Amino acid sequence: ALADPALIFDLGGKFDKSFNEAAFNGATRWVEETGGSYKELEMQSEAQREQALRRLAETGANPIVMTGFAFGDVLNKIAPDYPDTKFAIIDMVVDQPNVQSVVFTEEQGSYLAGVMAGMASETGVAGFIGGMDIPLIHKFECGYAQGFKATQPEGKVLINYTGTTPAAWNDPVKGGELAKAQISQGADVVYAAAGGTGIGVLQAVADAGKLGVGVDSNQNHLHPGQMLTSMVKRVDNAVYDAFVAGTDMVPGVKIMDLAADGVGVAIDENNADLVTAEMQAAVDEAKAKIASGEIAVHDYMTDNACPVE
Amino acid sequence: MDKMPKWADVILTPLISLVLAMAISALVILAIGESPTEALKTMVDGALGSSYGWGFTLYYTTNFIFTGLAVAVAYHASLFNIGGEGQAMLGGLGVALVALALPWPHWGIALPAAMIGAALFGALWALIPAWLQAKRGSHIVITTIMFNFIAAALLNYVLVNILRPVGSMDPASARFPEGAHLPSLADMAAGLGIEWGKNTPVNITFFIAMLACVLVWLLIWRTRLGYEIRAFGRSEPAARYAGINPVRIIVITMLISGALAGLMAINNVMGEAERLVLNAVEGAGFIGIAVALMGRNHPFGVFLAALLFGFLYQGGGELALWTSIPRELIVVIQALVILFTGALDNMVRMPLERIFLSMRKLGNG
Amino acid sequence: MDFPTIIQILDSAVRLMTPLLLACLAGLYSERSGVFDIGLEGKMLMAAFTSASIAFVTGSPWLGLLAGIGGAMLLSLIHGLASITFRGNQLISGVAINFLASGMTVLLGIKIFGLGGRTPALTGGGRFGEITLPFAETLRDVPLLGPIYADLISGHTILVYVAFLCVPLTWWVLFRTRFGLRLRAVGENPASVDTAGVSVTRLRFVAVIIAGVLCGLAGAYLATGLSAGFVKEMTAGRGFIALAALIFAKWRPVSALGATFLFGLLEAIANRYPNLDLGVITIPSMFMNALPYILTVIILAGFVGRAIPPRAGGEPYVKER
Amino acid sequence: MAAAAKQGGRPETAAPYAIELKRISKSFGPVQANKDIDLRVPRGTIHGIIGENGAGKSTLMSILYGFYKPDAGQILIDGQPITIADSQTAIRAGIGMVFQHFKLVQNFTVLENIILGAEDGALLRPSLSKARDVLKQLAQEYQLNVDPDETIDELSVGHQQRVEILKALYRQADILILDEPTGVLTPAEADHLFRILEGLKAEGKTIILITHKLREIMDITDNVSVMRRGQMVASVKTAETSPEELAELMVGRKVILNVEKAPAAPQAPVLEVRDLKLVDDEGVERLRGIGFDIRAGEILGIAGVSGNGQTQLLELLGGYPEKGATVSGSIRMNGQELDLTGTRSDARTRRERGIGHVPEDRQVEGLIMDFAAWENVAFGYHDQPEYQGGLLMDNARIKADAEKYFEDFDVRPRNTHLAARNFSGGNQQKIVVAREIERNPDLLLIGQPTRGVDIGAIEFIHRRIVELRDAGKAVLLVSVELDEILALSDRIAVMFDGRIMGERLPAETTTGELGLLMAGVTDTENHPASDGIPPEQNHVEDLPKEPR
Ligand SMILES: Nc1ncnc2c1ncn2[C@@H]1O[C@H](COP(=O)(O)OP(=O)(O)OP(=O)(O)O)[C@@H](O)[C@H]1O
Ligand SMILES: Nc1ncnc2c1ncn2[C@@H]1O[C@H](COP(=O)(O)OP(=O)(O)OP(=O)(O)O)[C@@H](O)[C@H]1O
Ligand SMILES: [Mg+2]
Ligand SMILES: [Mg+2]
Repeated sequence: ALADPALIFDLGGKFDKSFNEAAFNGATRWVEETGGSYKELEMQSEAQREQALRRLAETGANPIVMTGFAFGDVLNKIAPDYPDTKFAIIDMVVDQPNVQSVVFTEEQGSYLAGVMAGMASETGVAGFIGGMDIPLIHKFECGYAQGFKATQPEGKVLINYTGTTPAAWNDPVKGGELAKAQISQGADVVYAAAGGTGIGVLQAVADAGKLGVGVDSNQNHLHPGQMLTSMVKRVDNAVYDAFVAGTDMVPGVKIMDLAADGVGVAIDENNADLVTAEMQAAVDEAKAKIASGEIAVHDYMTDNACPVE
Repeated sequence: MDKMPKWADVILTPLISLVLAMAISALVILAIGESPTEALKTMVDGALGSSYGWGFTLYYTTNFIFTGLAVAVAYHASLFNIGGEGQAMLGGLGVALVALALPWPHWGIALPAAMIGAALFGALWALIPAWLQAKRGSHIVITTIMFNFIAAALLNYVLVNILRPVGSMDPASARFPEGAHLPSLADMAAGLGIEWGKNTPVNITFFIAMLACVLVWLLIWRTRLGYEIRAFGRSEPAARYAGINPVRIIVITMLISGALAGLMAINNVMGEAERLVLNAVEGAGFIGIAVALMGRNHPFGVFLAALLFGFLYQGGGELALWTSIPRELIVVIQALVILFTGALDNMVRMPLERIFLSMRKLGNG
Repeated sequence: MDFPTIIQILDSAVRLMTPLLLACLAGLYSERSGVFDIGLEGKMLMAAFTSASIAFVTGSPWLGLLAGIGGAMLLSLIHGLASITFRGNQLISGVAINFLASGMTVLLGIKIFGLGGRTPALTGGGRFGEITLPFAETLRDVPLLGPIYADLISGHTILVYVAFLCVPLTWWVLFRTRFGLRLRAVGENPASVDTAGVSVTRLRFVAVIIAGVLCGLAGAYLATGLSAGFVKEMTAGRGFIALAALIFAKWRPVSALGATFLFGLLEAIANRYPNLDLGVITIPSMFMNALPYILTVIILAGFVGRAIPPRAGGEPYVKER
Repeated sequence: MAAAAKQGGRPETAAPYAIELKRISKSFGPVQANKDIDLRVPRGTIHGIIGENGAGKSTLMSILYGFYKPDAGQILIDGQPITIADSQTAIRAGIGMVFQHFKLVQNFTVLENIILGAEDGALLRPSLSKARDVLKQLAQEYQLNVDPDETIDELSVGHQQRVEILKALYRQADILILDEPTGVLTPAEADHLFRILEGLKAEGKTIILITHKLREIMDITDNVSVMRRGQMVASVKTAETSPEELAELMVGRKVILNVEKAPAAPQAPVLEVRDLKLVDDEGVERLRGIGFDIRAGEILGIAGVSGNGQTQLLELLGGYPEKGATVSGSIRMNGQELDLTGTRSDARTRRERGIGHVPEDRQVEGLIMDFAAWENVAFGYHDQPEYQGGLLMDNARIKADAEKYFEDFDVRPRNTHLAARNFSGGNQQKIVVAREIERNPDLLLIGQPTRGVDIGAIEFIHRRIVELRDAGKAVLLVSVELDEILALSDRIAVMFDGRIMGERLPAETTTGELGLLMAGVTDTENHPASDGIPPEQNHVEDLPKEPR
């Protein structure tokens, strides 16, 4: 019999309205299309990561997909113990023969969002609100800033991080307050990469009649007409692909970039009116240039620094 | 001249309370449309049913023993140390710095060094609130709350900007060198040729924790310092009459308390993760408050309470992992256990006392 | 820092302090009566959940508010039962209530809405709107006072004004009414109240219930005023900050206003200046985030003396051992 | 039992009793505090209740006042059966009670304390202003003067008691219960109180007075009831009994009421105090230049109305002046200067220098109420070498000492493992005194040694103090009980407003003279108010003259 695949969500939980949820959507799509069944787990503590991986591997789940860099260390440790099991990890590179490392070029997607923000912004001020001040989020921030500056060289990007405790990902109140603070400083497009906090951000932005940019999943539906776009990170595709490939999943690093439609900006009925033709054109142009390498979006991770701002 | 025998007070009462808590929990589980018996079975099997389960239960227990003892020690000086969380975080930092400082040849050398690091950092993080309380009368509850937030910020900064290996996405320190890896109980058992708790995080720190219980017990009830701590905690004027220096007691007590909280890092950082991660403490500091209060601030009580919470943690984890029951259920169960055994205990004790009294009266004639 | 900026920061401070103020006053009633309450966080959280849920279901923030009060009060009654009726340990009871709330809210949320503990976003009428006070627009152009009135004082949700009214009200109740006198007395020396022929139990229960009501307001404000729905753990430690503010304010209503305002202000400033550039170094965001807490400690140590809690605080009233 | 049958104090009038208790029983868990108690108090009389510590007096009265609920028995007020469920009922029945440990709110004003629970209307203002007027009248009527706007913690115990009485009167009590009212009063205050009680009696009010002082019983009560071990063993007409008989009824054995002691044989000075000054953190001068000597083998009694610096003096000598106080002057112990500040000025060091200290307040300072008695036996001496066994404390040794102390001082119940709070005050006091005396200190500081303690214990404690003196030790006795001062002291110094107004020899002085000094009236004759130099210094040769 063909082994069931498995999906492990990180501490955020599968309904984080963000990338765990995206992963969940991917799995769901696979279920709908193939009618197959899969096993899913939510972490509740650091110590459980290894436990969960081993238990799944031992119960024969294959492949095993996990969301989040936090699994990297453990996976690196236990993968060799289960050579016949395939693993896929998202947002982290783990160099093991039976592991597929899926990394996204968030900077590229964010760059596009930045370009759109640049064109939508009348004040020339854009806002970015991250959850915790960690490298991954800087990747988003830096790409966004580059895209924005590319269209509005004189423009300004305001940057806030919500907090330093896990609560930072679940504090819509503070998120809203940060958004209001940025708006009061002139920001008219605000990009939230902050999990549950983002909900508060986008809400405040919509209330103020400004534009919001969602993250990870397509969040345009949250406030139709008030969401400029969402920087979608197709974790769902990654999961879906892994599930489809099943045991034949190819190990190694899998880069989900613009070209691979791994990242991008969501344009749907909820924001169609906001996306002008030239905006669309600009986005397409940027896409092309990035693909051709004419535009090299800087990746924060390469030097822990951002050229702009 | 007690109203009922000691055993009834320290064993019977908590047991009945526990049963009540479990009964209510069962109702909650029913309410969310799951089967209590199944849930209980999963929990017991998952936490106590196998050496594997025990391996996790005891691992969590170890964490809670340290944070519980930390709160308990301070409590005897009537200092309410809510800062266990932050002190444990700093302890983790201490461990990481020590472990990464040298290519340790053998854990036997790394362990004591790391323990010093953990205790030192934890103690230092408690020192400032202690000092402010003693000298300026700044309420220790506020300052320790604040220091939890500050610790989180500090750790966030250090991990992202200093300890994180270049190019790593994960805000965590590098792996500790081989020589700084603590033997897990599984290894130790294997050494004795026993197959026990393979791949479980519980490690030698568990014994250190139990030793800590004994030492704290000795400290509080058998040493001069403990005597002074308890006396000061009960009445400051009396303490001054007896020539006990309040400032000294407050500071020393908090240093000990902080050190204990810090030592938790030996278990989770050095013993389990073998590197320092952002989310290392995971609220164990706050659980410590419940553990200490439920354990009536007595090391043995703390041990039992920690074991109970270890069980709930692991059992609950299993519940969430392998059933459709949401992980939050376990938080509810924890709450009910704390409530019934810790706060509503008189609801059970009072009737019991009446029963025992009347029984005694009958006995007397 | 120009004038409009100051106004904006103060405006933000007002919003941020409101939940703290309500929770702080809640704690004030409870602790003045001799019942310590570290369960503020939990009560707020529960209120946030119940209010958001009902507001979503009924579409009315007012019904939501009632539900919020109900939710918080339920936990208050548990606290009262444990620490007054059964003379249990008030701290343990508080801890338990915090756990109970953080678990129950998500559990119920999942059961009812299946959104992993969140409630569906409240739209339009489901939330408390911002009230524009009379003449706000016309007066806006008056120099200095205009903006203060129009931007700072006007334009908050009703609960903000309620919260601020609660301060003089609390002061009046505490120091000008029979109830207040007895409340303060029972927190200082319950035996004096008992021997004066007044029921200690009743007084303390009333106090604890009032605390529930105020926590209810705080929670409702978080979920249906500031944001549009409930997110798990959305109180994010505000209950503990309120507790700190309460001690900071030495259990006095007007000082409570000051203390919570200080917290709000510090956070607002930190929000406004996420990474201060001091030329030499730019302070990283982490430390700006921690700034309010650091400053609190400094202020506490530097300017606020010893805070003496109500004498009978934390002690159950036991006549017969 | 038969005791209840012996109904002495029954007057001929058939009028119903103001109070009649029938077979009242009450136990606290295993402790039977009251057992089948009968009591009858005719209207318009003063009824005394005496009994050893823990006999059940306070409990019985607390039941009458609705503070405790009786397990069994019946209460009649003016012949009407009544169930007193709570103090509210008692108050409505016209009962007022002044508890031994006052039930006042420390940080409230007098006025607030008075109206608490008796407010008329939901708003304070009217109640307060009304109370203010009523208070004025009462004050004139009974000379119960207190500043209505002072907060309680500003008041002396004497005044605090007035507030308690005023509380009762404000509630128009016509039955007034006082539990050990004079325990904290000076003779003058006590006499004042008694005049008030006489006045109330004259108005037809009924008064129940609990006391340990037989003199008071004989002086003002009409009838007296004696309790022992939770039972009422006798009720007699005061006129028909004698202190000796009462004492015997109380304790169950003969009691020697007056201390007999050989004349003192003073030797070299042990303690030499010069020009001692203390200013507390509010800047109030508490000690204004105290000077005196105590020689080996003598007891120096310090008389004075409480609140005139005695407490500060004891604390300072004991090594723990209140926080923030500034002190100056000099204290020499056995010829050695003692530090007044710094780490070597603490209580621990004082004990090392051979100073034992029985503090005025046993429950707040002398004992840790939650500690077992045996632990309290080491309190203050817990760091003594003999109690250390290596790193740990030698608890066995401490317990052994505890057993010994309990034996020597006849502490009851004879159970060293009970928490201190479960002993009656008298026995609590015995534990403290035992701890300090058995250490055989060169100097014993002892404040209010017998406050609230029953005569059995008083006799005992007094004897031990004298024995210590006869063993050639020095004793500094601070007491508001003039009788006690006169009975024990070899020399008497009177303190007023932080000064020593003068010194007297017991034989050569009178209560009247002392009373004047205590009131601050300096007499013209050869004893000038002390300026820090002890009067007798000029006729003590071996005194090293200090450079001035
Ligand atoms: N609240 C209480 N709880 C438990 N036991 C009590 C309580 N109050 C009194 N007792 C016990 O009841 C007995 C009688 O106490 P009570 O206070 O009536 O004695 P008393 O005659 O007032 O003594 P004293 O002369 O010291 O005031 C004592 O053994 C005491 O230990
Ligand atoms: N809550 C209590 N629990 C246990 N024992 C108590 C309690 N309250 C009083 N007692 C005991 O009751 C006895 C008398 O009570 P009370 O408060 O009258 O003591 P006391 O009057 O101070 O003794 P004394 O009159 O000798 O000073 C004492 O032994 C006291 O310790
Ligand atoms: Mg008494
Ligand atoms: Mg007494």
